[in-house]
Amino acid sequence: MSIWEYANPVKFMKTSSLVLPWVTGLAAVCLVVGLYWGFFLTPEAENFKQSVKVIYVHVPSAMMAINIWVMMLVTSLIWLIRRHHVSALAAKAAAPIGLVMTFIALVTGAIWGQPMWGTWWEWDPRLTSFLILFLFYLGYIALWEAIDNPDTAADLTGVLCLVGSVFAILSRYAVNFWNQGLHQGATLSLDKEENISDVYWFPLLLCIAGFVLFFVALLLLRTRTEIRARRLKALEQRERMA
Amino acid sequence: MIALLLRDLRLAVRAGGGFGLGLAFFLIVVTLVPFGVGPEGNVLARIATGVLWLGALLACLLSLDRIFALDFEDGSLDLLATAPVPLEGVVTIKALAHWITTGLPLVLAAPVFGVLLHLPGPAYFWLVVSLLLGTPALSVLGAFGAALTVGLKRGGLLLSLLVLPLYVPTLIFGAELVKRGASGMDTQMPLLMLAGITAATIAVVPFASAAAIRVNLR
Amino acid sequence: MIALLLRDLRLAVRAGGGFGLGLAFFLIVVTLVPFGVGPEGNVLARIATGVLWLGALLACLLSLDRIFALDFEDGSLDLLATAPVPLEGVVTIKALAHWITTGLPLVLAAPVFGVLLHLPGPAYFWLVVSLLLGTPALSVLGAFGAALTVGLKRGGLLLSLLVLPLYVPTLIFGAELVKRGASGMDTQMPLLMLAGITAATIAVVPFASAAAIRVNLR
Amino acid sequence: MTLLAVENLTVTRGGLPVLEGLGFTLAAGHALVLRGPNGIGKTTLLRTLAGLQPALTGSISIPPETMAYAAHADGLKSTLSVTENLRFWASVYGTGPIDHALDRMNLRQLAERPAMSLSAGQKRRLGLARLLVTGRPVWVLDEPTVSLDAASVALFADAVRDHLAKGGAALMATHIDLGLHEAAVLDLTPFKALPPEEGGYKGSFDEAFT
Amino acid sequence: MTLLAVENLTVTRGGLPVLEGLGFTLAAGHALVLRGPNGIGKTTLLRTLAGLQPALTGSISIPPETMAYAAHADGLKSTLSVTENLRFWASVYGTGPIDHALDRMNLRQLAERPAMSLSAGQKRRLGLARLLVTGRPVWVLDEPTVSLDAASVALFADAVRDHLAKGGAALMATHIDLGLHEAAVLDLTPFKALPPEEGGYKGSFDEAFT
Ligand code: HEM
Ligand SMILES: Nc1ncnc2c1ncn2[C@@H]1O[C@H](COP(=O)(O)OP(=O)(O)OP(=O)(O)O)[C@@H](O)[C@H]1O
Ligand SMILES: Nc1ncnc2c1ncn2[C@@H]1O[C@H](COP(=O)(O)OP(=O)(O)OP(=O)(O)O)[C@@H](O)[C@H]1O
Ligand SMILES: [Mg+2]
Ligand SMILES: [Mg+2]
Repeated sequence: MSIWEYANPVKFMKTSSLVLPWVTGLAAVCLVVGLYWGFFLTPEAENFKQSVKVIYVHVPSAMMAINIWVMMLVTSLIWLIRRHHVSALAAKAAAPIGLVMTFIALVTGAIWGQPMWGTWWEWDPRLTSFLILFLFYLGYIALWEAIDNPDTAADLTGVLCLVGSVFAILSRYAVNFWNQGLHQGATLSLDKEENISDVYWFPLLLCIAGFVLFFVALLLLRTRTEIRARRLKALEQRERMA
Repeated sequence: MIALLLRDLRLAVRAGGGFGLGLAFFLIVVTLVPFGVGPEGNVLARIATGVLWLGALLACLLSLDRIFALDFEDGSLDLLATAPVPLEGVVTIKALAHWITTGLPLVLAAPVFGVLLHLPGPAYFWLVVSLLLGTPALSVLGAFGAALTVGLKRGGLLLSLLVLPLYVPTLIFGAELVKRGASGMDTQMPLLMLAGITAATIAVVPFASAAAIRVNLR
Repeated sequence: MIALLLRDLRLAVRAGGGFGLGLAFFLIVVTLVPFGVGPEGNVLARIATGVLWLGALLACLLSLDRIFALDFEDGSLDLLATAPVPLEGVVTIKALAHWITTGLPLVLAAPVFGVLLHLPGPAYFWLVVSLLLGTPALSVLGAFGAALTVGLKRGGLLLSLLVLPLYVPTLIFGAELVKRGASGMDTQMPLLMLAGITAATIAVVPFASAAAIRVNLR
Repeated sequence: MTLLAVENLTVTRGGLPVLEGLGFTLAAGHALVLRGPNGIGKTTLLRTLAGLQPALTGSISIPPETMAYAAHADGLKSTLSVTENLRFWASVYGTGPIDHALDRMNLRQLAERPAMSLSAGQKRRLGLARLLVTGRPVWVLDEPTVSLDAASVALFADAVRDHLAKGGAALMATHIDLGLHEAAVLDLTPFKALPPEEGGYKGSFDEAFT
Repeated sequence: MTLLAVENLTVTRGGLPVLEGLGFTLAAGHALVLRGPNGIGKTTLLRTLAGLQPALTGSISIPPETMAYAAHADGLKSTLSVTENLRFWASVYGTGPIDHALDRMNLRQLAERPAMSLSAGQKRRLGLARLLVTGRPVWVLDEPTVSLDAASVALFADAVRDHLAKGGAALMATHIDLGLHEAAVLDLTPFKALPPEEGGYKGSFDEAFT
């Protein structure tokens, strides 16, 4: 049995209906526990004050924003090479979630930036590259919306995702070069000294896990919806032929 | 007439986005400016009003050529011209549809973009007011340019060329209004001028546009 | 291939202007900026590079949708796709024609517009170099966006939305090159990056564009 | 009752007369088919009658708001469905329901399809249905049956016959045989504009410049 | 010599099969006219043959670089003159002079006119002249005679006859009688795709999704 079997819509529907409740439940548990822990059971950091709590939404959503694009890149490639429809539909289903994640990261960042840097917005490389990522998501979704034929749309958005990814990476690099920035570096890496203390670290991990699971649940749900929409379309077409 | 408005709005929505795309373009212009001029907050704040007005103007401009071009290409414009509706009305309605899909969303979203450019606090209110007053004129003037160039292949650039000078007064008074408003100076003069320009434009220009279309069809 | 290039250039010229219109649009953007941000010389000088690059970019953008749209509408694109020329070649040639009619004139005229914006002295040379290196990438990427949206009605705005983020690296390195050059800093790194991006874009993106056109035609 | 009267008409295209000295009348219940080789000026004539371009000389008399014009292009919106397209024109012309037109042109089954997914002939049928919803008595049609198969041509001929029976009139340019035997035929070849040397129209403009 | 062989072909439009189980061959010196009511799938079939869209099943065999395709739209540039339009296609196809095509389609007198100032039928003649300059042996034509008057249709029929005599082949979809008596006729009605329940093509895609 190969993994490609799940590219068959019927098989996918069956499996996903089994998996979905578990993932959803787990995501809910992680999120509720993680957020409650983070928001109410952690002390205030001295130089961050209350505002440190934003981290429990900000970091997971920021990570998801990037990872969802990577996932879309992979599924687009699978579609372009092996032409599994579920793969293309999964990419389509993921994009709006990614857009919302990017948006959440931007908004929580802005909310955080106000007390920390004294400004809602700064043209910092991190922030800027997220804005560009936001634009890529927008363009990608707009292209899906603008094309009627699902296969055509899948092909074109796939190509866009490929080219876009290369340029997103390029932009990230270019932006770094262009401005030094205020945003902290990756403090989650385990070997760094400036790692945040464990008090914040564990609830954060839980939140991140919660966001990942939440994304998987949403993705399964939305892909199932897309497949149903597709099925409806196929049935309508048959109706017309008859 | 209502039917035409509804049709145009529906077409805009079906064409993928309608409201969203103008906004997205605006967002992009605003994003690109710091890449060009550098990320320093004080420089950006200094030019924010101008950039936002220019962005609105360009977002408007980019969507202009479609006001009549599609209807011309598929022959609807011929048919509308022979239908029992005054061509002046058609022109006005089409400009209105353009404003609803492009201008209005910009007005609503401008404050958000203001944040990106470090727009100073008191300027937000005046930015919205000036855009609300000014953008209808942009759509109506744009419809005039589109009417002049309908049927010309590659009208896009020519259209911009014709329309941009017409936009200058609106731009000047719009930017001036925000500047004065933000610095607490007297705003009456640019406010009146802006409102006057828009009102006069809406009242008069559609006749010129209709005439231009008639000429272009024959 | 040469025939296609000549045809496209001839069409651009016949369509009224060709070379002139991109320039004129550039001129107008450059003229509108002082109206938007105010006429102070030092502010203008500060943002001149950015404005010139942005102007070039927008002038480019405005003319993009015509790269394939006209050929699609009148059926030539179908016929070209069945003709004995590789579609990748067609795409490249069309991008080249776009660059010759839009990018090249901008490169040549940019120093003149620099004067209008009080561009500081040493920046002129670097402005021309950066535009010369960067604008071909803009045309090729634009052709990619045009290929993605060919056949979609009202592709204009969607096209801008897709293409503008792709322009970001070029814009950043282009503006940076001028900035460094003008202030006597080391220019090697942005120069190499700009040249590298353009070369890689020209080498790779046409394949993606040709694939997109094939998909759009079927 | 005369619905359309044309007298001594000269029509131009690109500043050049193409047809001159044209005169005819069209009464209620009658149809007139314009014939003539490619490029003789049928399209130009019909556009002039529809008021889209000015005539050089002569007069066109037609009661106001009685004409429905259909050009080479159908004016369909490809993203709107068949019904939406027709409804739009019905409300522009202030006429009511469109069911009749849908049935008449055999478009029932396609009613919810976007116009873009129709074949060439199906689009043309939709274009003709538009004509029916205008509710106008005088039809001015430019090659209405292009791309239509034989069955659809017959459908169209029936629609015209019906229209005439109800007191309408139709003027159409076509190259093929519509099977409309009751229609009069006007061959445009004799009206081809002559160069001024051979006695054609001499406008003040031409005189001044030559 | 067989120039075009089609076997068990299923063509789709909008993701839906429209014609299935189609097979025919076309030999040098022969012409085949496709017939069928509007919307049966002629355009779809011809586009598939021209390689513009993929076939769902079946095979199309044709020697490389032998086909010239002409669609509903002519692909003319309205600002270029008749000669310039033809010259462009001649150099794309790497063929020589265009005079022959101009004469053949009776375009000599219009040679210097911009395509935009031609009438519908004149444009169509120019589109057909383009076909002549390709120099390709297999013609695949979608309603080539739309808008043409009787004389021009005859002109076209002659051109096809000539082409066949020189060892070419032609496949065309049309609704009217071209007066090409030597051409075989293929009615597409029997090949209309059936819904899967009635034994039509069952793609893996459809199966998976319904
Ligand atoms: C809209 C603005 C912002 C965006 C788009 C943004 C983006 C990001 C991203 C992408 C990460 C994840 C980095 C990683 O895991 O590698 C992150 C983490 C983080 N951000 Fe932000 N950020 C924004 C604003 C802010 C502000 C204003 C602050 C506070 C001063 C802040 C503080 C942090 C911290 C402490 C982390 C966690 C450390 C880390 O994992 O790197 N961010 N942000
Ligand atoms: N801009 C122009 N300049 C000069 N002559 C023109 C111009 N436009 C059209 N003509 C000529 O005017 C004549 C009339 O064209 P028209 O389209 O009315 O012909 P038609 O009878 O409708 O032909 P068809 O049957 O081919 O549709 C044609 O000979 C055409 O070449
Ligand atoms: N996007 C689409 N979705 C569904 N069906 C479509 C789509 N596009 C076309 N069709 C249908 O496919 C069929 C084949 O169309 P095609 O254009 O090939 O017909 P045709 O034989 O060329 O007709 P005509 O003689 O009118 O030109 C038509 O019934 C059409 O309605
Ligand atoms: Mg005609
Ligand atoms: Mg067809």
